[in-house]
Amino acid sequence: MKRIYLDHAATTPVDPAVVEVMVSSLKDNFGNPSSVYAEGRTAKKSIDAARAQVAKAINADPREIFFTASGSEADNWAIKGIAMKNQAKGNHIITTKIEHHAILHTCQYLEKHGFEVTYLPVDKDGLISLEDLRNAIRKETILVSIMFANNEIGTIEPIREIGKIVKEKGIVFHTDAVQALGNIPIDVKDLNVDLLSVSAHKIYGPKGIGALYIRKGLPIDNLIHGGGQERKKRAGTENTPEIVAFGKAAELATEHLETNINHMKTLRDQLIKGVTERIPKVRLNGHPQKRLPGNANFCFEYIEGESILLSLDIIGIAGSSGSACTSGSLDPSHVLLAIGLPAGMAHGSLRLTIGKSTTPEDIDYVVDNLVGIIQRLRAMSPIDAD
Amino acid sequence: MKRIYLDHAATTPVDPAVVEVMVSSLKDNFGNPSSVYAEGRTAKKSIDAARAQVAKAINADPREIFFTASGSEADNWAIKGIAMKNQAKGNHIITTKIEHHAILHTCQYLEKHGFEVTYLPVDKDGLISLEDLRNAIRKETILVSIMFANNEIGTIEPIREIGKIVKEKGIVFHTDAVQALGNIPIDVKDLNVDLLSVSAHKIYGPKGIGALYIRKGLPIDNLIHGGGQERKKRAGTENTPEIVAFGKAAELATEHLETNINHMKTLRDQLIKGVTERIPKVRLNGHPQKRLPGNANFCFEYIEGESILLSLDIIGIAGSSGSACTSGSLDPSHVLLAIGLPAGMAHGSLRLTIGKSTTPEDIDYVVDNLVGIIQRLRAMSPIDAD
Amino acid sequence: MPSPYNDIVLEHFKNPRNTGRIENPDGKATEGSPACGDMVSLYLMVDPETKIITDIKFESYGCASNIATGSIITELAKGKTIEEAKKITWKEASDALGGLPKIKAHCSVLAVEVLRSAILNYEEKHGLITSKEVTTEEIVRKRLKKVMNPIKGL
Ligand SMILES: Cc1ncc(COP(=O)(O)O)c(C=O)c1O
Ligand SMILES: Cc1ncc(COP(=O)(O)O)c(C=O)c1O
Ligand code: FES
Ligand code: FES
Repeated sequence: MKRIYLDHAATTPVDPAVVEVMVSSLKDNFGNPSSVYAEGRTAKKSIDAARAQVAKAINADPREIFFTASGSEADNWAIKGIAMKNQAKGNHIITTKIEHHAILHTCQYLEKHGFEVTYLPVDKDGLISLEDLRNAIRKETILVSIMFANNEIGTIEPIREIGKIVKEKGIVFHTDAVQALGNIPIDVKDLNVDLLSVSAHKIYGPKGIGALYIRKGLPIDNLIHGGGQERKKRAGTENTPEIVAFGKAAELATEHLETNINHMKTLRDQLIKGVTERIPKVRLNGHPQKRLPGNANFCFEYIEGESILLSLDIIGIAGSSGSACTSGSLDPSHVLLAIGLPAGMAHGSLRLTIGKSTTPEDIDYVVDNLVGIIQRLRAMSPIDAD
Repeated sequence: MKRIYLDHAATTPVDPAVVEVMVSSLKDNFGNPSSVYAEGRTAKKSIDAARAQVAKAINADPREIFFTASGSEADNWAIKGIAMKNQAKGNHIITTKIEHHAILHTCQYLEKHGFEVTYLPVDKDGLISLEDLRNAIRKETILVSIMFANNEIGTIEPIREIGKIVKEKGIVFHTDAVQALGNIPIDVKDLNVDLLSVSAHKIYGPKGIGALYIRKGLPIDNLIHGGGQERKKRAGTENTPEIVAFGKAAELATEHLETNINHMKTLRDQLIKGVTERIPKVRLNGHPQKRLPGNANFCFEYIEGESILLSLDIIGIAGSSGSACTSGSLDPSHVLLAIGLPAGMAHGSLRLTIGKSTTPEDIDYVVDNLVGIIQRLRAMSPIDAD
Repeated sequence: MPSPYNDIVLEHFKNPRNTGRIENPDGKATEGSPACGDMVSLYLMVDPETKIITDIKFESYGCASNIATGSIITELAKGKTIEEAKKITWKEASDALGGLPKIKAHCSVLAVEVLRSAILNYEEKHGLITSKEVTTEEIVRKRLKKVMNPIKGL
């Protein structure tokens, strides 16, 4: 059965060109990059090239890019590294209610260890208010962490404006740009950010490799202590094949950014139009305009997300749901709750995220089938549709 | 030029069979293992299989294996996770002077945050004394971390005996087994260890993937917070291809353990015999018997390690040195200092570590050439050879 | 850094010029770097009339760039008057090698220091220094400090 993959926000297939550089590094470039002999030097060189590619994707200096094993590690490092470094200055952190768990759970952990955290609310479209941000800043505030774009509902936050406010107060500003990379132009020089997290597997690179941008000169504690790798900031023998692969993926993402964005936007709008026109009682979650080019997130009244997902999976369509029923938690999505959906609705979301190889026919197929699936599930629902 | 790689303790080439499973996972198994649809389920399944393979290599239950991005991350997690979890109980940690930097620098970091650390000395062969250990234990001691085998001089510590002492006192025991895996039989059930770190790239697996064994039921804080991966203990989208590759490497290591050990031991002894018989004023570092099967570590009087390394590199031989001259630090090796070498000597070490594809001819070639290199360098040395 | 060392450095490492010892030298000195524990010795022959360095040799207990900078410094100094040779800087030595890795800058400082010390030793022995400055511990420390930290931040 042909499968249609519409969960690019969860992870992306690895680009064949990326697989190629990765495999060749895996086979022929196994030296320890910290070693002085030939094998080590070759590895070191390929890492430097990849660092430059990733730097270019966000307009940073290569010396500001530090490879990590994931977006989650980059997030943990940014939050804990700044918190621990600035403990003497203050103990207050500002973030939002709609961050990825890598940020939220890290903040909650710090709350157990003497830090105070303000979780900014968002409006019904998922945007934070700059006014709220200004009011939340205290003299003990040492860090503001606000995501670039939300992974569930796709809303894009006003990062430049946030950066300006935070910078004026002399506070460190981190943004989780894991969903933004490859989907929105990113220019760290323009954005007033001090720290920015990215992850390769969202841009057709492999899983298990990410990076933290650290503005030159910013003091931050290490998260992983040990050897002198990554200019003494992140220990562990360098993951050469994945670093090289991330570099290639970043290069491709930069090169094709505009084409990809236009492609995704067209299909996303086709999908949103099809679903909202042909299915009644559906709600589009997230900001109508300020949203990721590939993200569509719907709530279908009276039915539950997991049932939709499974129905789609059976006919070959991979999507995802705010309801984390099967992934170990029964809580409704914290993001959907934050935009004001009642808990009932927050269980019923469907997220479809488009990628560079999605076709208009894929979208037609999905819409056609979704109409029937929703009808069938609603017919079974005890909740009255009137 | 043919190259002879004798730095297997730094990293190993990836086994072709491992490359194969990794590439196929990379190409055909990109789903997010936490997703409910088919792609996700396939990925999840392959991860479970790999977890069982790694578990088997150390006789653990698969549910006791938690994948990390490196041996360094596993070390950091063990130390910080136990320290933070048990802060209320006590603030004292015992380790040794010869640990890998992933342990030492983590402990030093904790010292800045209210913990006290005892660094046990070692004797001239690199062994700790059980008596010292017993004397170091206090009522505030919450963790003992002692490496299984040393990465520089190859000395193997009496882990079972240490475990027994530590267990009697009800203290948590961690061992860094990164150098031990694939080189010494490991049975966590027999060893009385609570936590054990391993890394794939030392056993012909890829870089950037490791694991922490956590004894069932042992309370430990997370190091990387976020999503619910690894049974909520270690966040970050699972690195499926590398996990699968680690599984395969662990399987091969388990299967061929005895053959590999015998092969390495034979060549190591050939190397040690050749060098010590044909080159005057040479010292073998590390324990003469209780040492890793592939490890040979020498000090040549009157000459410096980097010059030997570079001379070897020029004729196609890759080795390593306790002198970290070019790797960003000028300090003499902390391990060589700990076994009592004067700082001058501690600069002059040469570590050659044998792997499964090393041949007797390789060893002959190395010994023959080393004789000349040492002669030439000694002729240039201002230090009088009398 | 593609390789820690460029081809010029490697060439001087493989085929160091002027290695060895001069018996009964006009001037000689040994310097060590506390940064890394390496050592280098240098021997001079000087023409009493012209003050030109006519022969120069060095010995090294050190890293590859210690050997290479020892080699280049002897090449740079040979044929120069002692006054000219005193003016050779670590930067010139490093540049003559096409540059050294940052962490290796002190190796060229060490080479320059040993040359200057050997010249000083010659001048002392030949009564060219009237008021000999007593080498106090402070002076040694000051000299060593430079060796450790030529361009800041080793
Ligand atoms: C004893 C020991 N511990 C820890 C490590 C770190 O492992 P990794 O390189 O996977 O971070 C190494 C090797 O580098 C090691 O030899
Ligand atoms: C917004 C956001 N932050 C962080 C992450 C974590 O990235 P990784 O899976 O590389 O740990 C993700 C994706 O999983 C994400 O969407
Ligand atoms: S009835 Fe199954 S998750 Fe609620
Ligand atoms: S590292 Fe010491 S002289 Fe080069």
